[in-house]
Amino acid sequence: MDAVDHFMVAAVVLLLTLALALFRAWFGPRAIDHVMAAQLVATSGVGVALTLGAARDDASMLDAALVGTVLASVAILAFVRDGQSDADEPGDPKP
Amino acid sequence: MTLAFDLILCLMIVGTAAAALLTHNALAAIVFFIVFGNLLGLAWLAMNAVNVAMAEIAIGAGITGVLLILTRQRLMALGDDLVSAETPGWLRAGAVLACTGLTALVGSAVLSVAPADDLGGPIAALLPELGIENPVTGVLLAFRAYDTLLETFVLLGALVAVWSLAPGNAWPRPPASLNLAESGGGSVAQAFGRLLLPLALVMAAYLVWAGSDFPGGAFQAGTVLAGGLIIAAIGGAVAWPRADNSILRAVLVLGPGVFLIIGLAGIALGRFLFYPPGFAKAMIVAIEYSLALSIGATLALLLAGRSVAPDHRS
Amino acid sequence: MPTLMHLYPLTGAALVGLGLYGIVTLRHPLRQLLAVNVVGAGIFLILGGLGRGTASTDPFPQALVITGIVVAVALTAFGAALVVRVAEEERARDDTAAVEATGDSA
Amino acid sequence: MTLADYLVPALLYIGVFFYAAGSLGLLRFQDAELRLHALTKADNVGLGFVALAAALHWGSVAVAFKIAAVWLFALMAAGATAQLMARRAKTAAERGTDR
Repeated sequence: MDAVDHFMVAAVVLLLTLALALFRAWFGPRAIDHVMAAQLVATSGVGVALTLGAARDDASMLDAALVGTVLASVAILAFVRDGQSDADEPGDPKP
Repeated sequence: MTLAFDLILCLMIVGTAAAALLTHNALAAIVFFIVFGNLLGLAWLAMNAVNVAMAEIAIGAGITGVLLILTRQRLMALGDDLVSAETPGWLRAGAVLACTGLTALVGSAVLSVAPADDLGGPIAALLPELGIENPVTGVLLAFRAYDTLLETFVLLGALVAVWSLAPGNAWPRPPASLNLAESGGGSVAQAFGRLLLPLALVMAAYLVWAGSDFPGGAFQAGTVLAGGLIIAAIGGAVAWPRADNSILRAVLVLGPGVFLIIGLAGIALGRFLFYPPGFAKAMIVAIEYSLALSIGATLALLLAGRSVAPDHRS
Repeated sequence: MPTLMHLYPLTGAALVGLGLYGIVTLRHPLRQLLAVNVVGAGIFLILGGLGRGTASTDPFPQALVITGIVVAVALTAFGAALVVRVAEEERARDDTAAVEATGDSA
Repeated sequence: MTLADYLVPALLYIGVFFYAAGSLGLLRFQDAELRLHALTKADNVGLGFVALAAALHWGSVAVAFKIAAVWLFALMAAGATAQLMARRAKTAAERGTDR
């Protein structure tokens, strides 16, 4: 296996770890849990973009990773901004 | 390994789309939609379409996701619990049948076409005339500039349409503030906003410049700018202007205006949107910088929403 | 003759079907807006995926897809603003009805 | 085989390991604060190792700077958003609308 293959293996494993986080995105249980899953997907997505870029020798994929990081943080800030008036999902279980 | 990657990615794309549509929890639906957008971005990367990947990650996942999150907050403040009422079983069964049939139909239509990169060669052959190397920018700003010009007007039109929803006693006051500090706390958000806005400006300027020869361009750059503006607004570093602010309006029409004027000037030299030989790159870059600025402001204001009355509960 | 090159456009076809199912079965307008975006993403994937060569993707559909993504976000933003406006009107109507019924604000 | 030929895959898989740890943490830890800690720390360490592997593989100084920018920016964003998410979780819990 040369380095390119290693990067593709890493990309596949990163995709699979990303899939694990989707359970948290589905089940919650708290509002913040859904959002944390989105953050994890964004960080893993940056990792996949880096590995794909390295495998394809395409440095412009790094720009896509950078853009993804910026926009992911915008989504998190938009979620947390309404700290006082925003109730969590009414349907959320309260253990 | 590339095949395994593509297969897993496609399965996950369909799975997250299904989850976004099937979950009963609105926030989970929005999160799955954002994840779906990010995975689509990775799919475009896998297809070596980095221009589209950037646009999808920035606009499809990023801006649309932020829009949905903010809309959810606005609806919940109005007492909407965002529960999607159950549809009757017969309707769901019928929809499953109809949509499976439609998928099969579209799928067979897809299979009847052999994927091919037919226009890649002819477009690459024309690029030296423009002096740029990114073929997608070439198509957007030169070969199909008409489409792009109209698209910028669509974006501006959407903002006008959103603004026109303001009640009479609200217009032309600014949109509701996004400032986190107004709902308690916020020094971290403030510091982050102050740090990010200049970084976003640099990144946007870089993306436009790189967009001539590498993936990037005005739309991706404008989106990063809008993201920086939203973070700065949440951190309290930027306050929304009134809708009748003349500087704001100048910024909003700058991009489409410069594009239109250069296009009309082309008529004098031959035809609409004709770039004089040797000046094509300079004009494309001028259009793209002004477009990026206008797109950034327009997207940020689309997310901010319309004017609100003074007694508005945010 | 199906090939592996058809993988992404076929995924797009599945998304079109899924999204339409969502439009039909989801009742909340915000969720319907989300479903419309899924259909759009599916169409983009078909458009771009069928322009895929061995090493690169046709720049022409790429440019069309970027245009489409921007138009989609513009329409989604307008749709979301409409949904909020309708909710405001309903809230105002409910408040007035409650005041009339009980003489008390709800 | 040079040293880099061993170093690149090694760094890469260490990074992937940290990513996997982060995902497992998000999945298995019992409350939101613990999950937040797994997510924001482990994943960014993972990204750092993957970034290092990619930079070594490319072997170009310009690209290495770009990769460093990606990682530094991710760290900065993670630091700020983790703080804000934790605070949001805390106020939501105190208000009793959540959990």
